[in-house]
Amino acid sequence: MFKKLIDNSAARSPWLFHINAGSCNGCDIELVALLTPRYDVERLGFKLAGTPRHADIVVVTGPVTAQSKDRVLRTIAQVPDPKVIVTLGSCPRSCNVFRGSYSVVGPLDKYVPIDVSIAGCTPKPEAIIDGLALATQILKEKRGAK
Amino acid sequence: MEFLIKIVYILIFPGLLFSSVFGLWLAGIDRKVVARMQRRVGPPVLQPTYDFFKLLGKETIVPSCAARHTFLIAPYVGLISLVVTALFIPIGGLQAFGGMADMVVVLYLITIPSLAMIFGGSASASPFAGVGVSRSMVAIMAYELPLILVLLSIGRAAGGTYVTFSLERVTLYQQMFGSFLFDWRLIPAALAMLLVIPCEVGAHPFDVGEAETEICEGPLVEYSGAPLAVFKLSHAIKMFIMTALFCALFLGGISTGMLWLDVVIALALCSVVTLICMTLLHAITARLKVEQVFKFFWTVVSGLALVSLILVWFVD
Amino acid sequence: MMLANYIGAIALIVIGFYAMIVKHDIIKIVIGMGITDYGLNLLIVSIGFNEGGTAPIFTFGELTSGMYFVDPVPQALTLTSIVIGACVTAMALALCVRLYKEYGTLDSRRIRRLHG
Amino acid sequence: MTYEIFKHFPVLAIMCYFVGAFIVTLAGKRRMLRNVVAGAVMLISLSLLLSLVVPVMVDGQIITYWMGNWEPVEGYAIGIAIEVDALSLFFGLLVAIAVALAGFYSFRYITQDDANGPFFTLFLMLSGGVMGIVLSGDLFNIYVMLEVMTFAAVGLTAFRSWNPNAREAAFKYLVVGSIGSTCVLLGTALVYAQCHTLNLAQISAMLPGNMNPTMVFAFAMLFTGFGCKSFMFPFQPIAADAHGAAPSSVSVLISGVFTKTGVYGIIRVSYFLFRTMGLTSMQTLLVFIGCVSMFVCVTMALNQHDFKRLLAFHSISQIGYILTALGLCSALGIAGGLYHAINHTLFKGLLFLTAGAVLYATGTTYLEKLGGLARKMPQTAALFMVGAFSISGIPPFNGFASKWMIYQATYEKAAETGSIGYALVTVVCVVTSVLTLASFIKVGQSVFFGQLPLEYENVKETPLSMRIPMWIMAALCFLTGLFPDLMVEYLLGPATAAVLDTARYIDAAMGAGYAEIVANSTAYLAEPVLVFAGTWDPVSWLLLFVIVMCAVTLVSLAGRRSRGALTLADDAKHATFFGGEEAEFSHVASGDLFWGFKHNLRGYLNFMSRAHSGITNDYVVWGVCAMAVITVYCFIFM
Amino acid sequence: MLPFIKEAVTGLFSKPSTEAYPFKPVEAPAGYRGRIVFHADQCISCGMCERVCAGGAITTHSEETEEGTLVTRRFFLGSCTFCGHCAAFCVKHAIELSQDYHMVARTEEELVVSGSYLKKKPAKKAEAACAAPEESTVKPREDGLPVNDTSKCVYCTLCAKKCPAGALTVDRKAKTWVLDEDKCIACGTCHDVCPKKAIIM
Repeated sequence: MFKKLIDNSAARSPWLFHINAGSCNGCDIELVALLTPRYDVERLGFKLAGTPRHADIVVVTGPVTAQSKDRVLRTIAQVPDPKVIVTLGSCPRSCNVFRGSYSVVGPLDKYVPIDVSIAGCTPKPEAIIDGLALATQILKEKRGAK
Repeated sequence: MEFLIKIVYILIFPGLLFSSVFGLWLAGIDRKVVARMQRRVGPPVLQPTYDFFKLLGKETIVPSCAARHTFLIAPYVGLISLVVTALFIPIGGLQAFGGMADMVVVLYLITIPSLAMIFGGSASASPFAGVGVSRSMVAIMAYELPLILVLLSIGRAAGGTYVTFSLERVTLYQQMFGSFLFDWRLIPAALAMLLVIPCEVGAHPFDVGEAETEICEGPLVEYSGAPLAVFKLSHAIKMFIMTALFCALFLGGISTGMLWLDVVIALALCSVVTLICMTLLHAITARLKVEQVFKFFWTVVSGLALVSLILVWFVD
Repeated sequence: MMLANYIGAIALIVIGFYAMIVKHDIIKIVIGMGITDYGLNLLIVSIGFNEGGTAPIFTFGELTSGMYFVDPVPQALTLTSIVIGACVTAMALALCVRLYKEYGTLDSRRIRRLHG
Repeated sequence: MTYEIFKHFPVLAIMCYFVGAFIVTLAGKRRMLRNVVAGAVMLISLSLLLSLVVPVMVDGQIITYWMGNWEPVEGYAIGIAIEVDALSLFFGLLVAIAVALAGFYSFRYITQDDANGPFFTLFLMLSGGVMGIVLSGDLFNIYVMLEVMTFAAVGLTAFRSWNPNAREAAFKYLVVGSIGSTCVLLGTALVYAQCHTLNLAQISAMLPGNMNPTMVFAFAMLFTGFGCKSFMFPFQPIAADAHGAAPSSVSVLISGVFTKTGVYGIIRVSYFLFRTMGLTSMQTLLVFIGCVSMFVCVTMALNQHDFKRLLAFHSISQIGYILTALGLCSALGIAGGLYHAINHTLFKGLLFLTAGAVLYATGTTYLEKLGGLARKMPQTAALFMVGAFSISGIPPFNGFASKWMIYQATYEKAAETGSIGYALVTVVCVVTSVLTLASFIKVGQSVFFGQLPLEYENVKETPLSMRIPMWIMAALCFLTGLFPDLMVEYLLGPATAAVLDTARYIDAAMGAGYAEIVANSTAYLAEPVLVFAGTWDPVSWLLLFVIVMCAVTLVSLAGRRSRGALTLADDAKHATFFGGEEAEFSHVASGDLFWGFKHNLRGYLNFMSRAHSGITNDYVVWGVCAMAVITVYCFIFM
Repeated sequence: MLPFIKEAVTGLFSKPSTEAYPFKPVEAPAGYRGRIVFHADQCISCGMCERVCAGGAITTHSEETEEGTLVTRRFFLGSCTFCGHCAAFCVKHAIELSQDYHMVARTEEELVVSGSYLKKKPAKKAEAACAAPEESTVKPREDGLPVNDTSKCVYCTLCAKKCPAGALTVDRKAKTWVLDEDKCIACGTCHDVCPKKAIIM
């Protein structure tokens, strides 16, 4: 009984933790835009958590810069299982226009497996909602697999 | 039979099960209505419940440099003492264990969960938690002064020619002479109490201790999984307890003769109080700074409560 | 006669307190404590004094009904008090010696590691 | 049953300590022998007093013992009396228990010091002095014992040769303490001048109602003197210095027992000898001093950076509670005050012992240097938490039970007198309680929780012989808080009745009917009936707590399989979250805490900080001013 | 305070301004640059798109087959900035940025838009013509001044523009190339800049 309850709840209350890995802030702003009355992801149970310990979904923006790499990886490691890693925008997926820069050591999938990538520069908030919905699904799958 | 009823009281009706469910429901409508006030759709009313169960299913990480036992035990102690406190507060004339603790005791009992959170956070060895602990404690210092002034005013008003701390007598007095909310001398105290509730619960705009954007939720920064769920549940139950305390202190006079109807009315009033003092405040204010909270409570709110105290003592 | 005693005692006590308040040299503070003690002793002895009374141990002669003693109790008290006062002074001076060794000064304004 | 045999117990209890002190000196460097003698002495004394519980507390006897069998002649007490009523026994028990626990703790604790030979001599002298004060029935005897006690305490304060502050603290203590002694002696002399007797019972039969200016002055002197010994408001800085510098087990005695003699003295002086507590002005004075001590010291404590110094200030703050409660002159107030006295001895003793344990393990009590010790010393941390919860009045520990009684007493007093001032006293009490909590959270965060500095990586839990006394104290903290009813029935009730019923005390010493013949009034100052304004039933609370705990445990066991895992490891995942940075040492300790509070009260706090200047002369000025103010106040209002 | 309360209460009783996105599809506004659509059949392999792509999202992969070269052009949306340069530079309008913004994927492959087309091998005859380089019929002048091979010249006027001495006059319409020998300094710039190598020196 508990298991079913927990499984069902897991899909309804995914909490996000947002990591900026050297982003230009475009994607960050769009992510915050999701909390505005227009998009209001809270109605789907999403919430921005203040610390990785509370999060289910880690949202990474920005190409992974040399400075931020260790921090990003450490923070991702600190998220309790089950967790889903979402890349927001093109940067963390491929470094985008910053590829080849001396200070960029991305993309992120060199270091951790990415579960969902949302393309766009920046993605439209609706696309982010799509991505997060997909992430929630994966979350449920991961919980089921455990 | 007597014993069975007691067990029902403890575990089901005002006790564990009901206070959890009702607390989560209050937290739910709070979130929903805040969203609606900001012209959002808002989460479903059951959202806090979902959050609670989801957190139960998460991994619990104990930081390697934390004081393990304190870290893990603290949330449960907080929860249990809250549930026990819920039993002492009359709900619409229903006194589960009202004769065992008075207002002042309740005042102290409701600091135990805050303390549990403070010590739990402290045990997690995070500097964010350290700052959060400091801020939570300042918030406690801030609201305790007006709260005791409010309780003393009520103790005097309900004592007639004498004083009383007994919640039971406060309720009885109101049933005989009408609710204190309609006593003009106590209106400032009621206002003060309405401002104390969000601070006690740790809701906007007084949630300096758990400011998630500034200090990563303060004492809760290292908590995950079941202990965090328990903290969230405690938070919800605290909303219930504080509003129920308000109803018992200021709206205790409502009596229809039928106990169950009284209880239902009291619970409805709890929800209304929640909406007024937490939801409305949340929707229209931004978080204060910690020294502003302290100053606000020791000047404005205490002033209000003191006015009531003086009125109660000198005006018949 | 007795009035002079009382005035003297009170004056001694006041002088003692004055020394303790005003003097920054810790030796002088100790001296002030001593003076206060002497004032007290004087006071107590004066309390027990009866004009024309004989010494309480003086019982060789005939004890007549009109005869009376000086009250012996205050004298006992004074003795005790003197002993205690001497001990206090000794202890305080011992501490002064140690303080001078540790702080290199006898100025009470500079012996203030413990403050605030 | 006859109580003949019990007559000799009190004097034996006092003598034990002194005899023990000399034998211990003879034992020299033989540690085992020394420990055995000291332990035996402390236990004998404790058991002697415990055996008096039944006759004195339950049966209501008052035991009078005339030294050398010099019984009163024709209504004049000529001998020195040892008189034990419920109040004396109450304080005596307090002393015996605290001494025994602190003594057993010292056996191991003191091995760190280089010169541990004289320690037990002084320790037992101090204990004997305190015991002598509370059991004595003779005013001058009290003075002598007071001096013996002060002496031993000064010696013990200066005892730690490696502590650079010890001599300074001892010196200030001696100088300011001498003001108190002077006052007591002056008062005693004046009382003798008036009554020609030193026997407490006889004085208290003769004095009340016969107040002349000399007696008012004598009263003011005695009051100030005992106030100085209890370190009430203007005398608090020396207490902080002395407690901080003395070895912890001695701090237990100084704060838990030594200060109680001051309280005891104030009770004896104002309730018995002069019976001035019936006067509103005296009540106001005592309550005012209590409130000021309470608030000033707790705010000072919030400012401290040293564990023991912080505890020392709290100690005075709690004395403030006791004085306030006693100043109410109502049965509930007195009972609450006495209750708080016993609780204070227990929880402050416990806290000082944990401070000692921290010092023993780490070598420092400086809050900024410590941190995270709960991982290395879990038991000490738990004990500290018991103590901290007790002192800050968290139910169901004992501090709450007594504070709760004090709140009620103050508020009832307000209703009785119709004065809103007493309501504000209640408010001050509650606020002080919260500030106490805050400062103990500061200690908890700075010492036991937070991050462990590297240099304390090898710290070990304190040895068992030090932990056992602490556990006993913790258990007592819990038990005395759990059974306030029993406490009231067997300890506080008789003691309160004894405080209010002077006539019985006089009769027991001077022969039946003496009080009525000599004294003008034998009526109670207040009805010795406890009237509670509220209810608090800790046992039921605990029961409910246990039931709910069982329920929660059952639920969580039922859901165990579906619950997430609990993981413990030492890797990046389990490192503390630093916003992604590698974990580094950034402990949030004492000075950084409570900024919002300190910022708002910075004017007041800075002023208080500057006022505690550390200059001996300043403290003497405070003391003399207090003496003068109290004297003037007494002359105006009595 | 009061205006805020009013705002909150009116908000409570008015319709929320939230769009019901996942339950009701939302069209991107006109001009939104979303998922890339590649019309492979129109591509002429000029490679312009690849050269202007800032994010390096476009890659070309050619494979020799029987019929010719199989050219596959991959657009990796995960690296795309959606700037629209590729579409703007494509002369054949083979690239188009649609209004589709659903670019969410679990794997990298889902984010790739690709199209391939076959670049047929030219006929044999043409090949032969190419193979034998044309012999220039125009001989260079003895005095080192430039001479124009009219068979190659396209009259682009580049040589005239670049000539430092202004010795050249080229008329595009009339297809004339005139050299003022007096002005010419025989610097060879015209030879260097001629895209068709029509100027011989």
